Amino acid sequence: MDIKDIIKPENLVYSKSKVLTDTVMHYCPGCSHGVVHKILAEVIEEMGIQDKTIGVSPVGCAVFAYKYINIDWQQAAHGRAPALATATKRLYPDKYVVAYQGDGDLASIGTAEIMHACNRGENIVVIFINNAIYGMTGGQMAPTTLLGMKTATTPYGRRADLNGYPLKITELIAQLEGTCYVTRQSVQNPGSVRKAKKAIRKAFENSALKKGTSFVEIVSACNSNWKMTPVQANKWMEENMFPFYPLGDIKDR
Amino acid sequence: MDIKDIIKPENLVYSKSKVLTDTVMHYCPGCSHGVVHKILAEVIEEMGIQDKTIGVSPVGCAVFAYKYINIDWQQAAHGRAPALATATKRLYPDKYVVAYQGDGDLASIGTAEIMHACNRGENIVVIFINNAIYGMTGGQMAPTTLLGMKTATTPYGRRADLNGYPLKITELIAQLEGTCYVTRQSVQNPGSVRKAKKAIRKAFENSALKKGTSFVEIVSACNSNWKMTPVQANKWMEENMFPFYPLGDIKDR
Amino acid sequence: MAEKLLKKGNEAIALAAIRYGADGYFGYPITPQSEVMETLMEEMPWETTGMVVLQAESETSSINMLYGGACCGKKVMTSSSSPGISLMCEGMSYMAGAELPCLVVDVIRGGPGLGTIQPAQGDYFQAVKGGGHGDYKIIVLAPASVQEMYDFVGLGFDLAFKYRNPVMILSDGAIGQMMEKVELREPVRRLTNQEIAEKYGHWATLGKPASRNGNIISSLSLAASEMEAINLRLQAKYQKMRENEVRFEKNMCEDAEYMLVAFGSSARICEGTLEKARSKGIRMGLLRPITLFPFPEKAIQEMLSQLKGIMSVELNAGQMVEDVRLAVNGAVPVEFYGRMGGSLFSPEEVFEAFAKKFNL
Amino acid sequence: MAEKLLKKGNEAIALAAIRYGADGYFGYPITPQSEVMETLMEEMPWETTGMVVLQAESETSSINMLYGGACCGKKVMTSSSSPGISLMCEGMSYMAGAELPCLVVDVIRGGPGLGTIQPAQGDYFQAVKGGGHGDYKIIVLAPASVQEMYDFVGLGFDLAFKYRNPVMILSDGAIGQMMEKVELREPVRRLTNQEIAEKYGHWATLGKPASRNGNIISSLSLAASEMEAINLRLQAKYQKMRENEVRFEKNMCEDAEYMLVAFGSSARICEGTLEKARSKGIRMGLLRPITLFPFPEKAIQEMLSQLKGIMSVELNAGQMVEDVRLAVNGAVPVEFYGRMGGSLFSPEEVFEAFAKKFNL
Amino acid sequence: MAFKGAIVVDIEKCKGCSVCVVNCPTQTIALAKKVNSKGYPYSYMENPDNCTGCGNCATVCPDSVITVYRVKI
Amino acid sequence: MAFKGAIVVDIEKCKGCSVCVVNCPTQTIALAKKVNSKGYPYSYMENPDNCTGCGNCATVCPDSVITVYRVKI
Amino acid sequence: MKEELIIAGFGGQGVLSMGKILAYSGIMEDKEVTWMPSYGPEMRGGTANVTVIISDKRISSPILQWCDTAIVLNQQSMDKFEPMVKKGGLLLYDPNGISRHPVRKDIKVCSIAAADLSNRMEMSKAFNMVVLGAYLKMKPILQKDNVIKGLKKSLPERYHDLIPMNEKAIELGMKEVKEVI
Amino acid sequence: MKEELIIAGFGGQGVLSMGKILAYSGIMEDKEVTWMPSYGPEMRGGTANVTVIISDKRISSPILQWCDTAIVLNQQSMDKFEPMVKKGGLLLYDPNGISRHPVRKDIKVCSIAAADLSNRMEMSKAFNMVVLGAYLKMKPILQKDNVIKGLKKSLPERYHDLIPMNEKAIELGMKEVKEVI
Ligand SMILES: Cc1ncc(C[n+]2csc(CCOP(=O)(O)OP(=O)(O)O)c2C)c(N)n1
Ligand SMILES: Cc1ncc(C[n+]2csc(CCOP(=O)(O)OP(=O)(O)O)c2C)c(N)n1
Ligand code: SF4
Ligand code: SF4
Ligand code: SF4
Ligand code: SF4
Ligand code: SF4
Ligand code: SF4
Ligand SMILES: [Mg+2]
Ligand SMILES: [Mg+2]
Repeated sequence: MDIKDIIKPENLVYSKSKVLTDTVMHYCPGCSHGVVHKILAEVIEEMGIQDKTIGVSPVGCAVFAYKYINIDWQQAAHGRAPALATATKRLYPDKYVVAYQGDGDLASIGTAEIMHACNRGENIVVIFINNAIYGMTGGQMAPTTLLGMKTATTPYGRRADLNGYPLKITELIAQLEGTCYVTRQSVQNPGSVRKAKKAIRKAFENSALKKGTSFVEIVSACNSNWKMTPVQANKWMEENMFPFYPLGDIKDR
Repeated sequence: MDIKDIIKPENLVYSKSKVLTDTVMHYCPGCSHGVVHKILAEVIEEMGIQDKTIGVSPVGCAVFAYKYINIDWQQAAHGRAPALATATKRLYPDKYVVAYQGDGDLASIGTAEIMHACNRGENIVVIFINNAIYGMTGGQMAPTTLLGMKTATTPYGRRADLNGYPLKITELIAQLEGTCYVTRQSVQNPGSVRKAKKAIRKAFENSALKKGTSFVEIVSACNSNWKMTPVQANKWMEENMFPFYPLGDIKDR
Repeated sequence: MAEKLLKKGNEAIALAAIRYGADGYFGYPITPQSEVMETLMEEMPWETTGMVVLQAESETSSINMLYGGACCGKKVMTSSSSPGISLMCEGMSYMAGAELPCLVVDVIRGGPGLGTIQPAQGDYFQAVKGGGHGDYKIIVLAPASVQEMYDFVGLGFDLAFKYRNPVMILSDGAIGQMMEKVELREPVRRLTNQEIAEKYGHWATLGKPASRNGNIISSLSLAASEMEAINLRLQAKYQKMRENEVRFEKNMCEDAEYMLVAFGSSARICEGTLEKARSKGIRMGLLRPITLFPFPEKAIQEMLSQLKGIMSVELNAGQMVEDVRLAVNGAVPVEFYGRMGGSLFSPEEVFEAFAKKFNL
Repeated sequence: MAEKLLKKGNEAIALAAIRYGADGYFGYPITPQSEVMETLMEEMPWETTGMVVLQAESETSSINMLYGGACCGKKVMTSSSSPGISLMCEGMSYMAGAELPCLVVDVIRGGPGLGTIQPAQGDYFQAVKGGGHGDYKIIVLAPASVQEMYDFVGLGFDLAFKYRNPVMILSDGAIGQMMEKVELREPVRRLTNQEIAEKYGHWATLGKPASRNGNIISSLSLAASEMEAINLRLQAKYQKMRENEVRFEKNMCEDAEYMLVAFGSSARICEGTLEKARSKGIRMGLLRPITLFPFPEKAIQEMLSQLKGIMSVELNAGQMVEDVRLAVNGAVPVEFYGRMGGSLFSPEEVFEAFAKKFNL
Repeated sequence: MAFKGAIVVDIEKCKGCSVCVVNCPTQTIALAKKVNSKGYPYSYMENPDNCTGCGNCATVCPDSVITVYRVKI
Repeated sequence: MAFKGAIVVDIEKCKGCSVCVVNCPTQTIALAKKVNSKGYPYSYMENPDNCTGCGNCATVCPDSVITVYRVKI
Repeated sequence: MKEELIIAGFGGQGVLSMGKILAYSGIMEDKEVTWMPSYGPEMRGGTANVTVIISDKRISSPILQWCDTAIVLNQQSMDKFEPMVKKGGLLLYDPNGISRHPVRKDIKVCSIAAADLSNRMEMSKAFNMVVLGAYLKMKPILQKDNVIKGLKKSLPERYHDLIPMNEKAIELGMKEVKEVI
Repeated sequence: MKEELIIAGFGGQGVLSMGKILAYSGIMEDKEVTWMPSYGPEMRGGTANVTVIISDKRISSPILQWCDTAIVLNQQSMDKFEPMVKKGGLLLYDPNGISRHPVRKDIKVCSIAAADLSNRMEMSKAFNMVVLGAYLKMKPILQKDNVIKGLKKSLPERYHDLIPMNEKAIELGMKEVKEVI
């Protein structure tokens, strides 16, 4: 069978979500952010809530999420996305509000904001991209950086005594009364992408049910700052990140 | 036997710690802060470390701790005591550094600072006065305020949907890799005072052993803002706070 | 006639917020303004007008809640006092940069640092020159009575939305804590979501209808040329404010040879000084800037030909006096009298200082 | 002669910190200054001089770590860029209020808000008029070369301890990112704890010896009269700074009829303008304030009799120009030229603006 | 072994909170009818004979105003 | 039931990350030797006959540049 | 008419609410009023005072250097405010707890044993109303029924049943106030 | 002597380090130098450029409106920097990936197929050194041994074994650069 006979509209099984814009993403080749953007857009498209979703983008590589996902967006100050999302959701309880944050943004400078939004049980969705590094500013240590990992501010590897321990903030968040769903996912292969997408969908559904805060961590790769190829980075992630940040639901109620 | 025969220097069994100054404390009658100050001073006296201890006082009723305990003190900005303590201890690893904080200070505005100091495992002592209210500013809701509890900003009682849930920050802190000792105590009767004092002593000893951060919560009463007599307040605390904030060691290693 | 109540300035702010149709208040306790949130919580407006009132975990969070709420075209506000306002500097700069409307009330206390809880005006520079980074301006209203505390909530929201810009009510502990008669104005109802969509739907984040692409609220622009264009647009807006929004009050200025310039509680006290001076036959006037930005420089300049001297009277080390001097540009002597750290002056004390500076 | 290296301004700050005997650096990454901490981490000074280098969880935390470190009489510093500095406003006010020495480096980027990462000078007001609350001043040094980035670390620490006051190096992305030749000065070793106790033991929190009562570092004073006394002491100190610490550089001012006033990278660019003007026979001079507070107002005033006009040239919407005007007080026309949001001007462009403003 | 005790209250610093009163196992202490210069009724040994010098009152006193003496009897 | 598939890559937007390459279960995809105008080698069906249209490549592509077609055979 | 008044005592003696009732009473007579507390030490105990001004005309400064009347309810306040009373003005005090009695001769000094009286009459909660009555007797600047109206306005509805008791206390104060010679 | 130079290309082509080596070489000859990058978009990919000035005298502005030389390594940079070269100045470019070749006639235009050459010689990491060689051939403002010294100074010690390869690349560039007519 000739390729031309296959490539026909009626045979189409997968194409880019209509909720994504045509703008080329500024992300490095192979960056996990792109995959997460895609499944987020797909969930919004599939749920038919493009007109009801308000995104809050962080300061971090995902700052420009607003260029790629065609919904209304607020660009938050570093670490404060949960505060914006809180007000937005309280003022528009019928909209879907999603805060998208990196690990520096969420787990370092924004620790107070995320903990308290989750503890108040704001009916929002939080997507937490944990790539164990500060991507946008050029690869400094993040709270989630593993011990021994080399970064621009731990050039000889993270040491607990000098730089503190890697922080499992997701486990802490799961213990807050206000969260209804806390899960850790990844997007490095087709299976994990599909699971992550399901998790995001569930998070949005929870929001409509006013069950509290849904928190989806995506263990991610930042190949540029890890100084690896995208394929190596995904592998390194599986071998080194997953043991410390095990995947799966942590809380679901 | 006549009283005069008893009241003689050789029969002295208890007197005010020499580490306490003679200044009358500004605290309301019966306030738990006074008791904690006393046992803190006693521990410092008994360990003979008055010349090696640096205190960090918060913004809160304990802001003036520096007037009452005769050691060197730094008065921190609201919520930031752990940051001051971190730098102090790193610059003087051989001193004892104790941060004294209220629940608004530590668990609300200062969430990021306490979580990260504990996660870095700074070899400091943290004393956390949880009286479920903002004492100094006149009785507003604290993160630790119980559901249903009336405060100046929850005049009809705290409601989870409007005001969020009471936050058990001590349990979260116990999960941070950097903490070596996390305990919850109280000071409403002689037995509890003695236990709390032991806990504080242990915390200081850990600091010398460089085991990481020691965190001592004291469930406390703020009779003024709870609008009770001191005796009623202590009772109310036992009946209402202890079930939600159970006493005892949470982590000890 | 509307009912007259006896209220603290802080309480008036809260009552006004509800009656001027505010959609959300987000704040954190701090003396001497905690009554604002306390009064709101007591009034439970969420059960009546639907207004949201939330105690945030910090001032940093409060201002960013305003950011989120303002993105949605809602009337949002916060209140705090000096140290709390300092924690909002980044957020204020973001909101100005993203052109978002909001109302921030600063009930100043004595600084610097933890300072004191007594009234002061030491945050003039912070409010007017910009505590946050970058070239931005916010409209600053300085009430001198409890009634103005009430009224400026309405005015503040109007200006905030007119210019899509933060507005600050710069008050102090004296006016926040003082009780006076206050007349409640005719209530203004909250806009419906439908009305907001119609008025602000072209920029606000309300959920993207099929008819347009996503609205984006951002203060970021990596290309310097774009960022410069944004700055030029902002500066043009500030220029419009200078042209259209200057507010001030002149008191016995017609025949004045000397003029005091004072705002807020200082101006209040200076009214007493004025009486005193007049009773001694000194032709004194008082100019009270109501907007600190935009500053009434023309109003001052118009007086210059008749004046022998000006004294700026402030509860600080001399801040507004710089704007007075910039307006006067050397034409007449400009003196300063102030006290700091929560100490107030009396009308008599101001008069003595004035008499001394001008050898009268 | 000392070795000459090719270094970025940011790297020079880091190298200088180690060589001027800094005890601690506490910071948080932000472009365009992240190289400061990165270079320090690469150098591992904790293994050599014993200097502590710590990545804090935020700028808010960084500045409060400085507060703690400064309480101990240690030489502590941080660096950041505009939004990060805004988050430090409360802490700066506290440190000024508690009279604590520290060094803060602001490598300005274009604002407001998240803005851009390109160089700008839009934080002049924030640095000089006080981003934080209350009447306080910090000494502000404006380097115009990589060598000055290096040298001002030493100068900054000296001034900070001389006055027990925060000192800021106000730089920008251009100087932070630019590489130039830099000569490493003779290293100054860190003070021992013993030396610190001798020098600062009367105020610092080092642990209370039996011989004295506890030292207390605080910016709080509930009594207004006490707080006023503190403020008076602070103001007297700032006055001393004005008298003793003004620094500036005059370039071809002897016979100047026109003068540019510019700091930092703007001044650098204006040197080109100066050449251009002189080549056209225009008697132009350039005054470069090195200290922005205290501002070289006398230096400007001394020039007035020979000048026909002044132009303040800044990478902002016009901030320092206010201080120039306050100094000039109407004596000669003061014009302004600036660009914003990360856009730089060229020497030629400045010349054209100048020629136009003064009809030359 | 039995003890006899006595306490001395720094009357001017006592704030009359009653915490010592309720924590004395022997009902030794009561609040005075009179107030000190700060306006607080102060604590005193109403039943001095009861006191065993156990120190409980001093342990709980928030203002550290109680000194305790004890003798073996 | 068997499928045959084909993919279309938006060459100009492909960044040559290879993530699709390693996630294709049928080794259909490879990176081109040539680069696009951004300087990236782009992905293409090196072995088009292998493709089953499973969509894995598109699922993992960070830049959403792959469109997938499939027919039953 | 313009009355500038300072009321001072311990926190908890009802100083602030007495001032508030007076100010509200002024409003009932359509006068201008200001009420300015020595506000909250973010701190416990200690003294409290309030400045109330009631005037026919616009009030300029709400703070005072001198006052027409000082009502003084503890020793610290006596020390602080006795000197502030204008020549010919009024100093009203409760002798309970006062160790150093007023010395000035150029002012009118009155005393009201309000603590004692209100205790004895078992209405210690209305202590400040006894003082208020004494004040109104000496300075009848406001009509009593307007004061009752002011009282009503300043009390939350749920306490309105206490009004008769407060009225009685005011009357008691009016009756028992004494000029000290 | 004063040389004002812009080097521009994709991130990753070694544009910044080429500039750094040049600047360090200038220092070796005791000249004044500035090196000013188009610094980091907090953002990935895209173009990078650096302005290097080498001069006998103090350098005023480190940024340029016009330059003596532009070294251009991709199309975007060609579009942006060709117009900035001063009359009589030099434009050096690698034709690889260039679709629109330079058009100006009032400047000297040279080309160096550095990508191609370095790939063929299996030293693609030294691509930028080939370009540097070409530049130095056309503008011999610095002595080659000073350039090697500059190279040493700007490379961390651990890479010093790469110096011979880099030197070879420089020589290759010197040899292969062509003037475009
Ligand atoms: C107040 C403030 N501090 C610092 C920065 C600089 N900054 C920008 S992004 C970032 C960290 C980004 O890391 P992360 O949140 O992990 O996101 P990633 O880029 O890795 O996705 C920082 C520190 C800033 N913009 N604002
Ligand atoms: C930045 C800032 N925000 C708010 C305040 C006001 N403030 C002073 S103390 C306090 C809370 C005190 O409560 P807590 O920490 O629980 O201590 P407590 O008084 O109950 O012991 C607040 C909000 C402040 N001083 N600074
Ligand atoms: S720097 Fe890292 S996180 Fe950022 S776009 Fe590149 S790979 Fe992704
Ligand atoms: S207000 Fe509460 S916490 Fe503060 S001193 Fe009084 S009882 Fe203690
Ligand atoms: S516990 Fe102390 S302060 Fe309280 S009543 Fe007893 S002695 Fe007095
Ligand atoms: S020492 Fe013991 S017995 Fe004596 S008064 Fe105190 S508590 Fe009571
Ligand atoms: S995964 Fe996408 S971007 Fe990456 S090589 Fe394949 S098609 Fe190209
Ligand atoms: S659709 Fe499946 S088989 Fe076809 S190229 Fe993609 S991954 Fe391979
Ligand atoms: Mg990250
Ligand atoms: Mg508390």
